[in-house]
Amino acid sequence: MEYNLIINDKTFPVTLDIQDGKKYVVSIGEKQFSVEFDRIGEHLLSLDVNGKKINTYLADTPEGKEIFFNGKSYLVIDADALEQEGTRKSSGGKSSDEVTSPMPAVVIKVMVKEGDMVEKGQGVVVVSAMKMETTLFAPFAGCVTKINVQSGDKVMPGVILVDIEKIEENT
Amino acid sequence: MEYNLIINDKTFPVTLDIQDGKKYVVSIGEKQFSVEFDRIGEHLLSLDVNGKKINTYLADTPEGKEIFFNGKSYLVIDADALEQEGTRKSSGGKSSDEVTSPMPAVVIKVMVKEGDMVEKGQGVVVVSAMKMETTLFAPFAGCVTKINVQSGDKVMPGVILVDIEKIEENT
Amino acid sequence: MIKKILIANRGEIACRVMTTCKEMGIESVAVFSDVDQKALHVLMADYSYCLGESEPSKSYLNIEKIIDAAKQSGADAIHPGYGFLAENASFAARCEEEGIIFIGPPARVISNLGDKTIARQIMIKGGVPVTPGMTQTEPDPLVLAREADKIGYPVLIKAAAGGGGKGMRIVKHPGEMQDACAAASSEAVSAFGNGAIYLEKYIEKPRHVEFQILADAYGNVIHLLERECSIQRRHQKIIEETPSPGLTPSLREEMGKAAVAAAKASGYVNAGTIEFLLDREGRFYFLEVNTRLQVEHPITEMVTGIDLVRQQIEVASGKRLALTQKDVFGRGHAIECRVYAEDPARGFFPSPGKIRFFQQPTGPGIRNDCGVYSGVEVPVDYDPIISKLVACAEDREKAIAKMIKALGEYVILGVKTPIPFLIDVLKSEPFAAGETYTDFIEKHFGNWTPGEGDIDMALISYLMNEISGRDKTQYQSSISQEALSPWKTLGNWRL
Amino acid sequence: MIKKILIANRGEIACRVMTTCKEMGIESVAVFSDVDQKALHVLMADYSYCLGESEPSKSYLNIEKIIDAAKQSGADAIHPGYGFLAENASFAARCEEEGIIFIGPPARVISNLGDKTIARQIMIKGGVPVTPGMTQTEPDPLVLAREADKIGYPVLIKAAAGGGGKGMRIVKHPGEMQDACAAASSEAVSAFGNGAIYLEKYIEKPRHVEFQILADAYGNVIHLLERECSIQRRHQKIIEETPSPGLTPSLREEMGKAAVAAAKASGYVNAGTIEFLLDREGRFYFLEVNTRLQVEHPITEMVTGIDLVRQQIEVASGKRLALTQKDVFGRGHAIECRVYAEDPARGFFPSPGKIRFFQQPTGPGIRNDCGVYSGVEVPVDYDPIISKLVACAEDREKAIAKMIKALGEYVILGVKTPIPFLIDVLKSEPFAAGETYTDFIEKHFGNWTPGEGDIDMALISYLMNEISGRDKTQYQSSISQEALSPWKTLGNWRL
Repeated sequence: MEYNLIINDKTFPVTLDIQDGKKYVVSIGEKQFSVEFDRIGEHLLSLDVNGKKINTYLADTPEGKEIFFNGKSYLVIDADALEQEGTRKSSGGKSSDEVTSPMPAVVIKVMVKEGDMVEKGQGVVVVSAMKMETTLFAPFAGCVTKINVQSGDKVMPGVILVDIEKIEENT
Repeated sequence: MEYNLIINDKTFPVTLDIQDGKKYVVSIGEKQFSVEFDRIGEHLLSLDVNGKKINTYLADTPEGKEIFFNGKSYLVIDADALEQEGTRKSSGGKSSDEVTSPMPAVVIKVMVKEGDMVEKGQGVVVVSAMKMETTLFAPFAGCVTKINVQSGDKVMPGVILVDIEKIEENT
Repeated sequence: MIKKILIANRGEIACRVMTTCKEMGIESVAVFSDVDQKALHVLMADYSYCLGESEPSKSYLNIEKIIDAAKQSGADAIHPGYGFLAENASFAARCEEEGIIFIGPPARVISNLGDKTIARQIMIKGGVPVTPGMTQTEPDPLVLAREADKIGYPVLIKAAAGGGGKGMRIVKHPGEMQDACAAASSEAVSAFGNGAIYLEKYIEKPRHVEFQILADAYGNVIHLLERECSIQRRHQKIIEETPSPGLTPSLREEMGKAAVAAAKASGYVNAGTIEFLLDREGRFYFLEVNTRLQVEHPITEMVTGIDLVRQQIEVASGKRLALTQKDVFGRGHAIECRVYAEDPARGFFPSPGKIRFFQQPTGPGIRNDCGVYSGVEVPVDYDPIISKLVACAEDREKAIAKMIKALGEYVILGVKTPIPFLIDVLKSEPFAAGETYTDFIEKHFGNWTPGEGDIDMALISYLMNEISGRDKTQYQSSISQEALSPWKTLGNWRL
Repeated sequence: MIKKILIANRGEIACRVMTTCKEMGIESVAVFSDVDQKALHVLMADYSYCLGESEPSKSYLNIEKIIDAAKQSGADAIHPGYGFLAENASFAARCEEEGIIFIGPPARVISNLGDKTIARQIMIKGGVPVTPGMTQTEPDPLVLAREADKIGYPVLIKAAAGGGGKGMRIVKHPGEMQDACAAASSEAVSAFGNGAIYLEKYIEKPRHVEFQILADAYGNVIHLLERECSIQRRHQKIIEETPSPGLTPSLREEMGKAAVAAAKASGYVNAGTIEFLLDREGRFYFLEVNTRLQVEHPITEMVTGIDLVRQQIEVASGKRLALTQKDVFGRGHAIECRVYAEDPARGFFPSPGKIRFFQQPTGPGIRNDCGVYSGVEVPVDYDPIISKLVACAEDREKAIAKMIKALGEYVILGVKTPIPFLIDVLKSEPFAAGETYTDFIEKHFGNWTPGEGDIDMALISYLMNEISGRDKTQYQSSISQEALSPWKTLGNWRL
């Protein structure tokens, strides 16, 4: 079986072969892994990968499958399933031209004006929520086409605070 | 709604009334309880009983519903459901004429012979399992009609070791 | 003796207080806002009262509602935890008026120590070293500039009502003075409604070292050793440890005495924390007093073996301290990591949401003061702390190893946490070397990113889960194969 | 230094050993029998080897298979845990031959101390007090009777190869001598394949007090204070505590010295336990040496702050003890309760089966050395231990309160456990008074029944669960309302 799996906006083609009843071979690029596993609970798999054991924990989240082991979480998305769904997910790797607050917040400061050119990662708006202030950054280089809020405004998630028109980069 | 619930071979008639959206009144004999609850997880209920909170944990077991709180487990069976099922469960309060080992074990000693009269609770057979010896007791007073094992036999669960014919008691 | 305590807080600290209540045979009363109906602290309590809307001012900060809940529930005492009303002198005063024991210092002490300039005056009188600087607020930038010349640059402008780094400005050159004063004062107005500022010598690259103190109502004061809390981001501690890698035994003794003197000078009663800045030359300066149980109190409990909440309750009941200074000794080394619902890769921005799976690390020397469980929502409305993970071992190196292992096994799915960041900090050379100064994160981890990690293993896990998903029906049906239990064969009587 | 350890055991003790391995950066290898494929110790290991059939002689007791697994996995060392091969001198010898480090004393020491009469001779030579009695086995009941007359009745007949109370008989009158000798000897034959018996003075109503010792290969020996283990059923300890309520500081010092002398006399290396009987007059007598990590070692770790498994590994690596006797001091009071899958209401009969829900108690001062998880089967094939719950607090009274709370919150559904029994013991007057003698259970809890409990609450729970079951679809659909997360609004780029 072939899969195209996305982690951190990168797509990895992966193939899976069943070797015998319990053994699987996973190929990722040039690398091959011999894998066995036991399902231990709804959220836990016990894996044996090339003879070394590891426990991984999994859960479905709105953004994809969250997988945890050795103190680190990974968000994995099936690119093919994504395509079938026809929806864009946050990690789908496409571009956006909106700056929104991730949660109910109060605008503390707007750091740009209409017509400004911004760099990728440049601070655009400062909002305050959950006892802390945070800066919202430009997701890419571009031109600020519209500012929809001012300092002191209460904003809800999804409200577009600043529109930025993208300038194509060489990536 | 009315229920007949069995705990420790005793049957308790219980009635349940819905007072309003979230409040219930439970009557057990002369006692009345005002109850609210939140389901916290598959196995946990958070109850408020007459204004005092308590958490109870629940799981289905082959013998009935196991309920745990304050360091103690209770086995609760719905007598009506039991009747409908038409099956006899171990806590059904009816009599048996068999002595079986609860797990794979080795018979160490048979303490009675055929024709013996035994008292309720009298030791009948000693078996050894899981690094320990245990005595199987007569479940009621009666006459030993048959002995099916001898010292040194390996026995499996369900194998009838000793048949005892019940003598009716005044209960 | 106190029989029933209302805990005017939520999350891990409310749970922590209830644990000791239960061990002492004291009933606990939880209060909660609408979003917290199924919160862990509500589940743990013997009684609970809903305060209404989630907004803090309408719930956990609402003095009237909390006093009302205490009266309705018949609570003898209120424990405020930390945050919310814990350092609110009016709340403490209100409790006193209503005849409810406030588990904390008297209102007057909270009020005095809450004003930084008054606190400075008290400390100077008590012979506690303070940073060179002013003991009065001053509105005129020219007067402030003259003071700065006397003290010597760099200086630090501070708000009298300050906290959390708000209303603070470092001034390195006289020319920056005027602008800095204006900025600090306006920030203080918006943060605390009080723009009064003053000026202190700025201590460069200090350690933040604090002493736990305990005082009873009869003038007995002891300290319970120090905590080093220099690892901070945005002036909020994220890793604390004790003992401090920066203290010698003689400095510890000297600072401990100063902490006791500070408590005595302020008429302190109950548990409190005297914060100091320690400079590179081993000079220390009074910073402030936290008039409550500190977030990081567990590391002190681990190395001293003393339950601080129990001590608080006993002191509040009017008992004399059963401990003397010579009963207090530290053993081993304890480290605390604060685990928030936040994303370390994106400026530690809060990451509220539903915890889809939760599994705490356990083991010898591990303690996790926790306020959540699998399936609960971390609400957007409050401080997003999930838990405080504490590791205690024979020495610092072993405690670090234990903490790294525990963090690696701490499973929290559904919300982001700083766990990968914390692991990297604990594994770093400068942390191992004990070079823990307040600029630590900025200096060594300012540009931290989580790194790629083990992508292969994540991909493999995903695939195996897919494979196993196909067998899910089979897996689940095997769960319900109860009929095979040996107990089935018991028949209808019990062994 | 050791890099990879095979743990020749299962359950909680295998997990316990792996925890320290991981903290030390040592890889761990699990071995398991067919029924243990999903056991916790297998999940925790870095590598695992299947030994085959579940029968102990074909798996955990099979020396060849275990040596083979160690070689295949490239393990430098084997930790035997307790039970199984832990006190098997041939296994230790075999490891020595194969060049695998056996984490325990040398085979010769295990062998000497495993024979009770040889052990007695060693102790007598070393100046350790032993119960008056014989140092040789003796087949002739008439000779034994003459010895008994010399010592004075009551006397205790013991098997040289004895353990677990097997092959033991108390003789109160000369007339019982002959029958008792025959019974003890035949029991010893069937239990150990060795019917040799001897005779000691019987100590009435003793305490069982043992000392933890640590010895390196260079003759350095220290003790880590005592454990009181008098609460036993069927000669198996179920509650242990330290310090012992029966020891004065001077008696502790005297017994500690005797323990160190015992270790030195036997040429002991690694961790071990010297067991004593303590009579009502404060006289103590050598009982036996346990040449392994003891089940109840966690209480020593809690009060001394020392990781015994780490010490074992370091000693086995050839290191000198880093600790001296003056580094060891106890603080606070620790209690351990053994939690088995067993039914206390029915003679503590094993209760294996599937654990349908499992939730460990947590909190300050609580440790649970555990070998199971929700959904796992407790197999019928082995010792049915689930975990060892340990509570540590400032003093005995507080430790008891902490343990009672923790036991009350320890949720194990699906198998029976002694938790209600343990709670009743801990709440009892004689336990509170420290009247812990080896006849404690028999005397105070011989006829224990679980009692009715709170039937009303159980009925109410059942009903509410039924009600809530009707809404289960609703409950579950609310779980999957993921679409409402604020993060949904993030669009397709990340903050």
